[in-house]
Amino acid sequence: MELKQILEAIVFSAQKPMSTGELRTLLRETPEKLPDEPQTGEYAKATVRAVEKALEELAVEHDAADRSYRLACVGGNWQFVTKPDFAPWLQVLVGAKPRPPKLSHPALETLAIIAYRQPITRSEMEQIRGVTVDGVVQTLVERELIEVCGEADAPGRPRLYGTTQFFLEHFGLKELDELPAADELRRIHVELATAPADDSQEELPLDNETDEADDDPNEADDEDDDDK
Amino acid sequence: MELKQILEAIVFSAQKPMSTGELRTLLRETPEKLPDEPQTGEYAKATVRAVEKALEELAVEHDAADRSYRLACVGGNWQFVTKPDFAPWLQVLVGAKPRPPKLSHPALETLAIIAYRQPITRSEMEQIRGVTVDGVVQTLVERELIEVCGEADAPGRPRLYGTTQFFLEHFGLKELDELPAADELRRIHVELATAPADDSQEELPLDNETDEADDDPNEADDEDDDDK
Amino acid sequence: MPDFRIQFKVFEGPMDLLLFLVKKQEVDICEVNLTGLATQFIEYVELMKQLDLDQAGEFIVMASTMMYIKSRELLPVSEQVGDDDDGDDGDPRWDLIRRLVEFKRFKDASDDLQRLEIEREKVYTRRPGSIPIDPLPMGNRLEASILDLVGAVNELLQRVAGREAAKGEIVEDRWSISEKIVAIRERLGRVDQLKFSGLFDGVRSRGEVVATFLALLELIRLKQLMATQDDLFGEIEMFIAPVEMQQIKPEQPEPVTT
Repeated sequence: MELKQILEAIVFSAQKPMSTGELRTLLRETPEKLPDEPQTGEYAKATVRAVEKALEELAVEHDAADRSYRLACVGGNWQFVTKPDFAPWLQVLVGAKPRPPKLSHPALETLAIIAYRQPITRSEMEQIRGVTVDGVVQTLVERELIEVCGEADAPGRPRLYGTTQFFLEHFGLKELDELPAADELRRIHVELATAPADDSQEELPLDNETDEADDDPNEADDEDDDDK
Repeated sequence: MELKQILEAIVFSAQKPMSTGELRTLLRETPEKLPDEPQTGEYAKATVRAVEKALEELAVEHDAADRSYRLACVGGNWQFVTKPDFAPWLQVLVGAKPRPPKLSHPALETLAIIAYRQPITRSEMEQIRGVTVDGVVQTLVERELIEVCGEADAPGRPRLYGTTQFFLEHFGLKELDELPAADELRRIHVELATAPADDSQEELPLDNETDEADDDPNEADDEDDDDK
Repeated sequence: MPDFRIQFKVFEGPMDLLLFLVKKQEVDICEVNLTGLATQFIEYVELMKQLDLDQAGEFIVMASTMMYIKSRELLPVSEQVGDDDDGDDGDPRWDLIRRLVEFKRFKDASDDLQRLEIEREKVYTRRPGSIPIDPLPMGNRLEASILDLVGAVNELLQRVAGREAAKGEIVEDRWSISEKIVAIRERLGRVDQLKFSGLFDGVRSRGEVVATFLALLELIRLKQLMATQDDLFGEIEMFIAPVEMQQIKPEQPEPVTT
């Protein structure tokens, strides 16, 4: 028996996605609670890192097996999920997912700004979008996609907003670093903040890319399809 | 996309075990309910036989993959189950025993008699067990392991008992014929009744050895461990 | 004219409108003709005013910036690249370009998010209704129940089958239940009682195991043999039942020397 297999069996059977912390606790508690199962003692001391590594290996194995499902980490929680191709049958099986209405364009835009630039104040969002964001921010808070995560060190101590755990779940992201082009977009913040006069040179080569990225969202979709 | 993969995704996502009939119905209904998904039409006409064959192939594939779980058919219903080795962790995960309390010894015995000799009356059970079975039979009925399945053609028209669908599930059997040595054991009644003295031709030099009978019950256990 | 009205409704703010105008020029943002852009923007905003549309405030603020840019009669942006000695930071042109670039990036990012949202909707998380542990083999349940006996028999059968397979020989299946009934009775005639596990020790073939077990079951059924246990989980022991309890005497086959 391997740690990997045990973790697989647990995630496979769990009725909710499991974090590495929860998995580790379960490994530690099992021999305590079931002293009659001495073989479980061996895995009691597995570190979070070892658990994480095992899960990552498992995910790779499952991807390679190319089945109708895969092991995914969403918002730090591990779960088995089916691949999108099979959605029609599952929709008929379990019914359409009970989801609130899709997010509007302004909401998505504001959410993108918050996601990449968090923590961020309302006025900073408005500066980027060029319009007031009051209503949109309220909607996003109500939908639990963002939350107040502090106060800015500025006059009036405006609230700082950041994304929630549910944000990651809603978009199926493992962590914020998995946001598309996260490295570029999240870094810009630092550059602008620390060296505002610096980026006139740097902007140019990047701009070419950005500009060519026409607004066809299908292009990315197609690439995704190839992965399947 | 293959039928096999679709079935896998369904059984994988379903919250309850799925029969081939249910799966076939789902395949048929999906294009009706979701006319926007024309690709689902292709599988609408899959026969029960095709579904069954695909599931059997899947089960073989999963066995070969040798993961911590496998695809099993229990009581005619297909589901993914984790292998028994991982039961301790899963037991702690749900925070309770995964099953109702074990059946008592008399209950198990009576159940065995019913399983192999059904349909059977209460007095026939008592004849074999040598004690009254009233309480036990009631328990078994309450646990939905057995049920009344008719009346015997005898004075007082006593009730006949047989095992239920849940019995198969509880013991992980696909059908009654899967009971250990079921073919021989269930036939015995007939054989003995029709030709009891038929086979006296030859006797056994082996009995000598049998007599030396060491009583080590651990032998079987050891072999069990090797299987794991 | 009516198309403008439609356009205004689509623009979610001045940045949105600006980006639209840049796209119309079909050049890189940094190469955009800012003066032309400013002119077009102001025209749109004027039109908005005429049409008396709401939410024009933000557009008007931007329009003043555009007018300032226009009034400076800027050189084409491309010629300004690298010429950052006079402090790009305060230059409204650069400020505007930077904002446009940033805005476009977030617009693209929001498209990505939308794509993720749609994709995520098609993904179903496995949520088993109950914890599906593989049912344990019956032999692992209570010891010394008939089901356990059956489980034990099954294991024996498998072991014997494995032994046969390993040897590559097939033992001819000659054992009959009646013979085994006799054999068990004989053995119980010599010893007072017999342990269940002892019954199978010398058994060599699957057929023989089955015959022995069935003989045992039948003897119990006919009450010629009694099975007892000292305790719930104890080993089953068998002995010959007192004669008065025996119901049927099966026809005795010819005894065989052993």
